[in-house]
Amino acid sequence: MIDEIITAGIDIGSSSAQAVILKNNSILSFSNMNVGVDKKETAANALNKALEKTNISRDDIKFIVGTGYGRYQVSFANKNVTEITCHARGANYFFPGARTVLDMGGQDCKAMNCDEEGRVTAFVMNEKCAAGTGRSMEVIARLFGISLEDIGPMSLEVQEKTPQLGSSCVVFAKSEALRMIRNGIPRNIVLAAYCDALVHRILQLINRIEIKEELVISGGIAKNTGVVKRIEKSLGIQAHICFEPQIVGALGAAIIAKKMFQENNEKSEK
Amino acid sequence: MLSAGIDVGAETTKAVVVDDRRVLAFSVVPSGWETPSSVRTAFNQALKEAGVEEKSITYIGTTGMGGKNTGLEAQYFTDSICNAKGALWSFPKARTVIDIGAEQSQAMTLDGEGRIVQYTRNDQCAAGAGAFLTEMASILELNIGDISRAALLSRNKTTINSTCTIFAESEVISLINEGSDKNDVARAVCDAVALKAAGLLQELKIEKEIIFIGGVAQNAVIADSLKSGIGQEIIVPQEPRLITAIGAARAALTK
Amino acid sequence: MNALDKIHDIVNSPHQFAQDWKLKTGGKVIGILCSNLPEELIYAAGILPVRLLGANEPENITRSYIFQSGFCSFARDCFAQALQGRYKYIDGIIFSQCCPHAREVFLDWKRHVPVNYSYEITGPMSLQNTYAKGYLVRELEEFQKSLEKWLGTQIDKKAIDKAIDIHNTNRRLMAQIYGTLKAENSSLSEVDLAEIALAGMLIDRSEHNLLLEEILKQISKSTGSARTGPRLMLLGSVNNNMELIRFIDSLGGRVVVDDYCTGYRYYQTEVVPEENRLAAIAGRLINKPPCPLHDLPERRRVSYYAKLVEECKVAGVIYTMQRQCDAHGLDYPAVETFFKTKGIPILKLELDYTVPVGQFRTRIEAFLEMLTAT
Amino acid sequence: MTTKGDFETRSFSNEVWSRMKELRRERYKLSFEAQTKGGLCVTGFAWGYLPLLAGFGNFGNPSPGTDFTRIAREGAGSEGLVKFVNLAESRGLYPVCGAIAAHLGQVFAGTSFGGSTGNKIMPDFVFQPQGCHAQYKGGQICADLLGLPLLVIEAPFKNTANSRSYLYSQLAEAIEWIEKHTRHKFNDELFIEATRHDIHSRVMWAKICELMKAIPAPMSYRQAMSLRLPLVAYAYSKGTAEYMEMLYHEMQERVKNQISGAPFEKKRLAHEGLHPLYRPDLLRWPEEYGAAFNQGEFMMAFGSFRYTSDGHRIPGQTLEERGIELKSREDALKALVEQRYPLEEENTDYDSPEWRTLHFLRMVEDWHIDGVMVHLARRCAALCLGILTRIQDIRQAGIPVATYEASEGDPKEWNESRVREDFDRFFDSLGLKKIASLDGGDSGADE
Repeated sequence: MIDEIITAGIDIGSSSAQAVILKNNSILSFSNMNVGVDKKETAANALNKALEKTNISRDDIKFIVGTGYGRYQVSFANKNVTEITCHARGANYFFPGARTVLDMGGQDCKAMNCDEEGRVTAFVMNEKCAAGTGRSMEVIARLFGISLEDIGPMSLEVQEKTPQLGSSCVVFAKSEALRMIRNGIPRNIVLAAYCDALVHRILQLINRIEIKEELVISGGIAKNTGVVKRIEKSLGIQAHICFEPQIVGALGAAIIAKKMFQENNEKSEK
Repeated sequence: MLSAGIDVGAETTKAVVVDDRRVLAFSVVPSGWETPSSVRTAFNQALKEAGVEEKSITYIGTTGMGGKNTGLEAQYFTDSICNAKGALWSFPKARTVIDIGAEQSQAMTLDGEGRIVQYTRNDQCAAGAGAFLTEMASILELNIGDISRAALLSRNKTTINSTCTIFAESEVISLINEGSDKNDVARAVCDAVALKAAGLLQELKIEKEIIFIGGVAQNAVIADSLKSGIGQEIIVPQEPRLITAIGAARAALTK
Repeated sequence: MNALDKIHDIVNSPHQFAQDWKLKTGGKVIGILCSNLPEELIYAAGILPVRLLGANEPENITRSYIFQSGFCSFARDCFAQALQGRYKYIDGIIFSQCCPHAREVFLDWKRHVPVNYSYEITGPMSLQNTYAKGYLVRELEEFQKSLEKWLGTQIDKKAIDKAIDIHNTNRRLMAQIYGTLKAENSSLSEVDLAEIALAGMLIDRSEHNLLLEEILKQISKSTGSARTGPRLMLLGSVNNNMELIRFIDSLGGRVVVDDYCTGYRYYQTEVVPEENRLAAIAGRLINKPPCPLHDLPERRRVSYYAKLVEECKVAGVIYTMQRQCDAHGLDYPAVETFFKTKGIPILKLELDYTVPVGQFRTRIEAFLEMLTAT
Repeated sequence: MTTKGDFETRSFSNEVWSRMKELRRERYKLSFEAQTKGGLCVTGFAWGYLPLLAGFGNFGNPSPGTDFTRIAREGAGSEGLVKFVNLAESRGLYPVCGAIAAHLGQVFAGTSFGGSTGNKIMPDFVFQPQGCHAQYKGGQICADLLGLPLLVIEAPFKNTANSRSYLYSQLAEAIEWIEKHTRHKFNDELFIEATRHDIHSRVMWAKICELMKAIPAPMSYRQAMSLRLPLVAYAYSKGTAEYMEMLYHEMQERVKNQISGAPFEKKRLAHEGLHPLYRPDLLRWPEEYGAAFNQGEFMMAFGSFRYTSDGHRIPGQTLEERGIELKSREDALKALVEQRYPLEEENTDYDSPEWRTLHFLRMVEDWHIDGVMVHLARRCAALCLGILTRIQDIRQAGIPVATYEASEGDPKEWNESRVREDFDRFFDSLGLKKIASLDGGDSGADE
């Protein structure tokens, strides 16, 4: 058994990428950046950015796990693990009591149950035509020229019942928003409508697994208070959100990297 | 006598000024979220182009998804009617019209008077619509205009299996990662749209001449692939985006 | 050329065998649209029955104007083959009571791709019905008459007995083949297995038997390297997509058994000979494991699954559902509950014409990670 | 409607409306009280062969979810209905038939069978005659959820002697099954009565539909949907049989006096497929353009029709008209079976695309239809079968046809602006101009 193990996890999502460097059980450093054209390059950059903040070198890292939708682009990773497994593990690191984890990426939304060690016991992902729902937020934000973070507060100003969106494809999100605006519906209500629609789909999804406390929300969506508050309200559960919800996946990957490294050693020692 | 037609689409707003014989001027502006203002901009631009006063316009026809509240003193017509009238006015022998816009794809056959004989349109799925093309272009880091140019350079045939925009996306990405040539993928994207359009046409008993209009018709590769798809000649107007607006102008006039 | 390669070729050019067979024998080929058919009877008439399948090509090739968007992707794909003239060689088409989408294919086929013989056996819906067998027997009598009229010959008892024997042997051999996958070190891969099963629906059963015997001989000699990875059961809608199994395999899963009507279920249950041959054949159709549409009022599928799980030490289940397959869609809650109570995780995938790799990868990988407690 | 119409419209008489509402109330009360009065309570999707149950005396027949009519009242996008559909989907029922999902969602939620009103009832068993395959499996899921025995009756497509005897023996067996499972006694007299009424009500509805050939048509499609209600699950009652007579005579009166269901008939349209049940007002949209829906397969549903050899649809005959007197249980069973498999149509494959098309074209002819609007119900496997092929044929026959997309039961599939666009385009292409807008959506139902 080696006393000091340094591992790293790299999470390449559809829009953002993160790296976490883990020393034994403490986060040495992390990085969070936008995904560039070349995902392989992005992966390297993410790791380097994280390394810069430390006094260790690339070679000190014993094992690297790549995760996320672009995990196969982390060419230098020793192994790839899905974001589902990683988010559960990462959530468990911050909140050992976590039994339900919700993660929403640009393409897919996932909900999972996990045990006291952060192992996934059940999970669900969105149905075909609900894909990309997360991205509708970005679409709308771009349309209105506001940042994702602004959506929450603006949408929460709205008290009245919001108009219901058709269940049509996210590709129509923009024009549906335009339709509403053209019918004289104020922006914050449109935003609220989109938050409602998104939460609606999240709830449908999360209802297909057991909703066991504690609930952790990770990924970019956790930064959208408009969505988080609504989920908490309709579930009647307080959600945990760590200081940087976007690194949860990368962190989980780093933790799994450590486990895998140890297992490999045990094997080789035999 | 002068008339104007304004087509407020999902992506762009088009305005034309026509007299009894020809299109005097046109303009295309992005559809903002205040329809009246984007309509106003488009209209003014067209007027300026034509060098005519607004008051000399006798009739204004509007159409398209935002055509009902343009803030103008105008008559509204459904896009199908406008497509028919616009196509027939521009091409007197037109008997079939296929229109692929940002979101709507529709096909129709006409009689000599421009009355719609058969009509059909796409179902509630983005596949095959302009929006699909736009999404794919952005993944390929091409602007929508360049996608056909890229497709023309394609050497090897490849296909996109999923027509669901979102999943086609991940498919395109994996194709690229597996080292497929960008141009080939661009070609595959165009073919996918064309095949969808061909399917639409097959629903009707189509007759010559077949006019291909709407934003997507600007893509030469799609037009070409559609041609071979249905095994018939198709005509693409110089400015396929304008036909609907022209139809609106004509509809207003002939009322 | 060894048997497995032959199987491989058959599956990869599914129309070849039947076409050659026609040239060689001058016999008639009939396309069948469901697994619940009296194949013994068809075979006894000297006809080669082939299962009509899709090619898992992009959906665009199916002309949209015949089936609307919400239509079963398999049925659509299957019909697309006909529209493209790939089934020119079939002389007739036979359908028996199953899902309405398959039935629509049958009806539209006759219309858009004329064949010179077609017949619909409206078998019973609820196979548990007291009168189901009697009703089916009478339907089969009608069917036999119609076949004989078309062929202008009688189908004699001896021929039927021979057909029954060939098919029963075939089922017995298939059971053995599937049995080998219970072993950790079977030299057969799940892809081999799936192809072997599929091939049987495309070629003469007696020839299939020869191939099976040869394969069994081979694997009894050689044992493959012990394989790890979770043992999976595939079930759900009709599915002849080898790509899916290959994909699961490439991600480290092991499909040890399936319940597809294009797979193991097709080979379930032997015909128990009776004096009335048609009653014997009907008996099998009534008693074989049902598809969801036939599985009522009682739910008998689940007890059949319990048996498979037991025999094959299944660790996880992947439920593949063709888009818009109400039959399997409506049965899912019951099946899900059953496996959950047994503590066996189940993953539901919405199949389309092709395996949407991008869409499935994360789901399947995560499922495997869960089963291996990564 | 504000503008004056081409035709005089008048509401149906109070007698008719109040009788209809009475029957509806009566049936509704039965659903909740039959059990307490020692009767059976039975549920399930589809409403065939109910006279059989009537043979056990007054029985309750609540639908697994709320009735379709309730779904109608819930309205599109209404919190309630969407919640139910979502609940069903969250239990893994996706993507399946929207209406079934909407119904089962309520069973999941425990709001059906009076669960919402507090006085919850538990049916004795699920009676599931073969409707579409979704209803068939839906009945089974319902039985699972409620832990009730399930009784299925199937009726194969083919009209053959074999099908007849198959159905006959199932129905006969069903009587014993019910007696065994519920310990209720079967009464032949009651059964015979109910059978007579059932057949009578359905024949009368067929005759009423036939009166719709008149120009102007004496009833609007929307009115028909309301006035037909008692037929859906209560056709076997004496009350309904008499009510149908009453309605028929009033229809005759209206035809004589040129009273129209809609103010204009510039175009007489057919509506194909089951309309979105949560938006019945859609059936009146044509009126804004001076047109009216007149016919459709769903309008004819529940009626007892026969087909002539050249494809025309004509009303069947009542037992009296056929000079048949039901003397025994066997006679009644036979009569029920022959309702499903008319002897004169034995061995004709009326389910084939060719016949389906011919029947449709004949309807267009006989009812003077100028255009057809088709509902392509998303996720509905049954109603849409063959519809596109049929649309082809209708086009080939030179009849204007258009489609709109929604779902009969799932409001989430409803996109008002899109559907409106589809209707407007269609009216436009028919050369119709908007002349009025409906005052208060669905008032035409006169309910």
